[in-house]
Amino acid sequence: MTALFYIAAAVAVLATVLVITRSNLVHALLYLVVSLFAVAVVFFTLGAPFVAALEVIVYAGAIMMLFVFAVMLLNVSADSPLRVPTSAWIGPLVLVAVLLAELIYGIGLSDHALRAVEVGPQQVGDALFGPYVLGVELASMLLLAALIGARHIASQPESPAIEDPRLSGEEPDAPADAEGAT
Amino acid sequence: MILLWYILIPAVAAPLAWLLSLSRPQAARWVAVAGTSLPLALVTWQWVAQAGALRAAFAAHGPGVAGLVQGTWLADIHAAWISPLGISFFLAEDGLTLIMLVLTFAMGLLAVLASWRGIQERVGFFHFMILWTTAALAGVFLSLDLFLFYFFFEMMLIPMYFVIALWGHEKRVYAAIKFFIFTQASGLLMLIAILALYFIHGRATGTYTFDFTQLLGTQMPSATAFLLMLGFFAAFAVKLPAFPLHTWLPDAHTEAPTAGSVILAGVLIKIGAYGMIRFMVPLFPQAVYDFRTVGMVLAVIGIIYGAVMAYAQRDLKRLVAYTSVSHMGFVLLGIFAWNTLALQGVVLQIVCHALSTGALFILVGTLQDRVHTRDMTKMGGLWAVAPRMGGTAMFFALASLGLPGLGNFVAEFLILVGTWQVSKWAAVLGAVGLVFATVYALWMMQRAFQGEETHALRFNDLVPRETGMYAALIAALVVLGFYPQPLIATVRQTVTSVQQITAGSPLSPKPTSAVQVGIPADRAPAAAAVADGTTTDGGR
Amino acid sequence: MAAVSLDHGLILAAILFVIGFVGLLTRRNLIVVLACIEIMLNAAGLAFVVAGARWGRADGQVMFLFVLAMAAAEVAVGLALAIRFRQSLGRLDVDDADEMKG
Amino acid sequence: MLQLLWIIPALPAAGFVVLALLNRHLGRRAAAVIGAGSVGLSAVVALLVAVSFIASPPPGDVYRQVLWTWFDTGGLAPQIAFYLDAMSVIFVVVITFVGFLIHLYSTEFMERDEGYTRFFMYMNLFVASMLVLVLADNLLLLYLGWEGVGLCSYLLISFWQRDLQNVYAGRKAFIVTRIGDTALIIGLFLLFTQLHTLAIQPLMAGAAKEWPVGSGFAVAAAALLLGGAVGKSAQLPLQTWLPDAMAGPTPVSALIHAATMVTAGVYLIARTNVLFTLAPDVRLAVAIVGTVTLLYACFCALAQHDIKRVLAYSTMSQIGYMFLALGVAGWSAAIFHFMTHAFFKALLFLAAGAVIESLGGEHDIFKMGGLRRKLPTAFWAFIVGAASLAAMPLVTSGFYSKDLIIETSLGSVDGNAWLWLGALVGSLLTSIYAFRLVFVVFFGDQQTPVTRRPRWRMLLPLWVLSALSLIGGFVWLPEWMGSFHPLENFLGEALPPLKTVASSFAYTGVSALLTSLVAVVGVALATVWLVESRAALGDFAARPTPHALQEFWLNGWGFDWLYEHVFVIPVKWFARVARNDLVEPAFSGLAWLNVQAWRALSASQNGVLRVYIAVAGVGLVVILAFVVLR
Repeated sequence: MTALFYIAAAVAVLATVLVITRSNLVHALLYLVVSLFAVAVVFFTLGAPFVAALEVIVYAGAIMMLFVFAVMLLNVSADSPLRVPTSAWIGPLVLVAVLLAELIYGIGLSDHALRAVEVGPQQVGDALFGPYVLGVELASMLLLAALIGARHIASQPESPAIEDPRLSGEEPDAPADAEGAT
Repeated sequence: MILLWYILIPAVAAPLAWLLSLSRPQAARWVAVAGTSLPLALVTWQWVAQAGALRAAFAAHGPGVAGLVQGTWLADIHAAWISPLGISFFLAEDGLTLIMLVLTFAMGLLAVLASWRGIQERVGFFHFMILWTTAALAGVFLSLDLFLFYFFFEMMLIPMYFVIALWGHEKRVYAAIKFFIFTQASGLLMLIAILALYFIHGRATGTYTFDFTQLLGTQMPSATAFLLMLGFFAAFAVKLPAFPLHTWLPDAHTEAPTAGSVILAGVLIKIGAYGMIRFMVPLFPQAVYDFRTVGMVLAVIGIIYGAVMAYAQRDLKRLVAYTSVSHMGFVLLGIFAWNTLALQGVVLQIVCHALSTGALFILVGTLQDRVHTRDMTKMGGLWAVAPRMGGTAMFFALASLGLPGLGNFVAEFLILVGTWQVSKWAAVLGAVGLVFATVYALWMMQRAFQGEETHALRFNDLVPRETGMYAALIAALVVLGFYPQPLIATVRQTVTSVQQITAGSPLSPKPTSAVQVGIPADRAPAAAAVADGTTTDGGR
Repeated sequence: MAAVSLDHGLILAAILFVIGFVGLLTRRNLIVVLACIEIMLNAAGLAFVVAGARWGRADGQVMFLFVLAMAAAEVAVGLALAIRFRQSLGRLDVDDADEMKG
Repeated sequence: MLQLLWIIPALPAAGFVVLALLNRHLGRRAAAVIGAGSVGLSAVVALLVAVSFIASPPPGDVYRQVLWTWFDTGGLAPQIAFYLDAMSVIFVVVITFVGFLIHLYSTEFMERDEGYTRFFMYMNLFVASMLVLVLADNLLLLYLGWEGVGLCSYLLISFWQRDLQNVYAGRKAFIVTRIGDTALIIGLFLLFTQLHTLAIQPLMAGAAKEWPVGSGFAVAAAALLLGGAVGKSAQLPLQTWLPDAMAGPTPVSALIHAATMVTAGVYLIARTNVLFTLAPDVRLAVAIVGTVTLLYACFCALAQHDIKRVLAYSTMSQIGYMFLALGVAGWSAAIFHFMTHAFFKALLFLAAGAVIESLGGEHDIFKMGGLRRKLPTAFWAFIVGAASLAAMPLVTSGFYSKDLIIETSLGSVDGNAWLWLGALVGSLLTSIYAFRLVFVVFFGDQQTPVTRRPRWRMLLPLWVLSALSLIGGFVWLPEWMGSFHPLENFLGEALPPLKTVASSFAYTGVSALLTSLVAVVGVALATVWLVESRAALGDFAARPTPHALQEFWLNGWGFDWLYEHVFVIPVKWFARVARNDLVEPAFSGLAWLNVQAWRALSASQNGVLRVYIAVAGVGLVVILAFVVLR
């Protein structure tokens, strides 16, 4: 079981690294999905099967689908890859390395408990509708607000910029770039 | 109950003046006159009626702290306001407050009369501001609850800002903002000091209160006491323009309209002196003693620097403003000398300075209305054009240089004698300041009124209204010059009781020599006993 | 089942968070930025779950649920904004949105 | 009759108030009547009081009248009270009598001047202040009179205020005397703090009781009082204002800068003589100041062109004599010289005024000349005045008072030969410049025509003062002329008697002969130089060194230049430099800093989202570091 945890952890880390390094957007998203599945497995190994399932269904299933739809809708792949010169990576990497070191040092201070206790969906259900019932209501309101908000923002009248060049019959590459460049 | 009227009458008159002016603009002036002269009459009546009580209070109780603490006030109101925080609506009046109230309402009335022709646009709103300032000033002088004091201290700032910003002269907005920031910033320092005092006292004695009489003598380490004293000193030193913090005064006075300058010079800058005498020194006697040398240095610099700067100015109103810096230098000197002579001199100087500088500002203001300039280089030889105005200007210039026979001289003499007993060099430099005072006063007369008529200015001489005002001020100054005893008797009780409070600290040496504190010899020992018994020394 | 040391779980969460943060700092494409935010949120959720597992209580997982809900709402609005972004600015480059400077 | 004492100062004060209030509505005649009348009445009352004081002296030869308590606080309780003793009787009578004569004179002298009422208003205020000064029972009230006369001297010097030169002269006079007054007021602080009172008599008693001779406090107090006296009486080093004070109308110069105000310093020292006896070296300083000033003034007087400036320097030197007398403890001698000096110096000034008026305002003596026959009264008045000034033996009052001082300067216990010699040389030079003035103005050929002839109101005072200048001295005859000296006995009631060294050379016949001879020699020299061989004198003066010397003496030995550069220019420079407030940059600098900070911070908002997130990251790192590593 611990071996499974480490494998899944490695996969998750690798996948996440690939997400942020791929220039092709769709590949990045798909690597993200892989990473989410790996995390789901980690949840499982940590004795939280309900959450693992949720991770797969909601996170990988729903949210990633949103991303993919957005990608398709926005016709993003045609854009010129927005590369950042490698020199720009050094600053953030240093910052992040320091941050990671601090986190790990912080974690090192904790009491190193060994046993992970299995927490099944039964307990989670009791907790959800026990003390946290208010939280659930709030979450639902949040989702509703997001739903209406997203629908309202996204449904603004068509503006010419989004016209798909290919439909208007011109040469696909030239205008996109020209368009992209403005 | 009468104390409430002092604040309410101008406060009520203010909106009334504004409303009435919507229909008939000139009505606002009469409401303003009523709003200031009514309380003036009230306080004068109280002064006359209570004069006996004042003498009795002094004779019977002696100047013991009891005088201040146990309410042998002339009148006082003690009502709960925000009791959970220990804030009470505590107004009280003794000799010093009475004089300040008379001054406030007199100057208010003078300001309204002086701007009879001067202010033409938005008359109602203007008088609303003037009356609001008067009400706030009355509040400041009456309140003995530190929170209430701070409340009125800030409340008086806003109308003054508008008076300067809306009806001022060329650089009025700059001057108004500068005045506001200076006073507000230093006021906040005082607020911090008040709150710190409030908590220290609360933690020490368990009762959290802003009541000044209870905050008196709170024990605290001397370093903290020094800091708190500095907080208070900052606010009052800006208000009373002490040397380094005075730069707002010339701008504010020059750009303010005549009425604004009169109230500013007449009463607003006196809050600094009043605050020091009433709150700062009694609360932190030991800290003030440590700070005394620095304070006196600032005062002396203020005197001489103010005088030389006055001499350097080309703008007539700015010259008069700098004279205020010089005169207030004397006041600061007297406060730090902290003995009976000096304090009596300070109170007398406050009154006489208000009268003489108020008159000078009215004169300069009305001259500007006639000649449309304040620049002395464009004046010259105006005596020939307006001899009566020249004569009046000469009189008040002589008053401001401390000519004996007028109130200012008696005040400055008392201050310098009092200071001499504390530090000789300060008194000597103060006396030298008198020479510089002569320089700027005569310089002003020469540049503006004497000499050849270079600019062929034609304007009418004083109108009866103005002559009446000046005559009243001249009479007051001459009476104060030859017989200031009524004023001295009124304030004697406060001066001695305030010194009683600080009797413990080295600031005012033990009243062994009755002469020192002015108590008749026979009661000196009793007073000393009172001093030892009740007052715990603040911040030894 | 429970031999996994929880510290490692937390370390994993930290690593994922950090990677997400790097992505946020370096990528200029809005979609990738949103994705990186998702990664960081997921890492935070992981930490919650690990904590829940440590004490054997469900609170961890409940918190994860809330994180999830919040993430979903955030993505929905984020992507809607992305669409508007694309419409008004033509490109999905984050650096274009700098009218609020100065 | 003594109860009328307070009326003496009250009358001129009332005159001032009436003239001030009714300024616009009074005609010339009414103003003259009120102005001169009030002083005249005051003179009459003064005479009555004096007669009653002499005839039936009050107990202890002192009469004290308290009007009211000025104020009472902290142990200081000065009273508005008048103190009349022998000395103040003399002063009051002289001031009011000479004052009245000068007021009468100025009713005609100022006739064509448009500020007529204003002139008499200031003159009345002056007489009132001077009377308060000499009658004050309390040093603070004395200071009130002291500053009052200083003020009136300023107002009257700059009376013709259209001409800025006069206004400048007035300002200079007031400021220089004010410097002296500062020393005086510091003296008051010291005296009150040490002796807890300012009333003069208790103060003197207290000082005598508590301070041993030569004690630090006595020396300091005496020195400060001397500072005040030097300022007001235009002695070195505060003498520069007197010559410029001649810018005022001539009656003003006669009253203020000859007869009364400049002798205020003498009165102060005489009144507080106890302090000076307690501080012998300060008294010696008084003598030295007196002697040096009298010599300085004599030399300056020799070189002046303006008729009034000659008389101004002459006044300065005569007051030097009075200071010399005070310095050698000859208190009564100084008062005697004050009296005679008041008569003949007022006479000289009024005569000069008549000359100037009749020549249409001409001041330069070298443009006058040959007025002997044209202005006989003025001529004879001048002769009497000059003779009295030069102390012509036996005939003039100046002889009796000045020679008494010369004699005392050697004969007194505290006198010394140097002082005596200085006084003698001074006497010689005095007679030279006195008669130089007479010969230049009245002899030789006439250059400016006489346009106006003085009428009776100007001539009467000249006659009266001439008479007084001649007979005024007979109240105190020297020893060798018989022992008739009622004035000395009268003054003896108020002032300590003079202690003399019987065997001193001063009291031998030879020295008396010498002093009177010196005066005559002076006149002879003057006649030789200025009448016979005037041309020879002219070319002698043209040679470089004497010309330079004359120039040097003309502008008062360069004191004006010195004070200008040491005091006036630095203050003016500082005023120009600090015109808009040295402290201002501190606060406007604060505002500037504020603006720079704003500019820097706004630059950090560069619009790049990733920068903002990076900054947030750095913040996170810092906080974590703080939390984790603590």
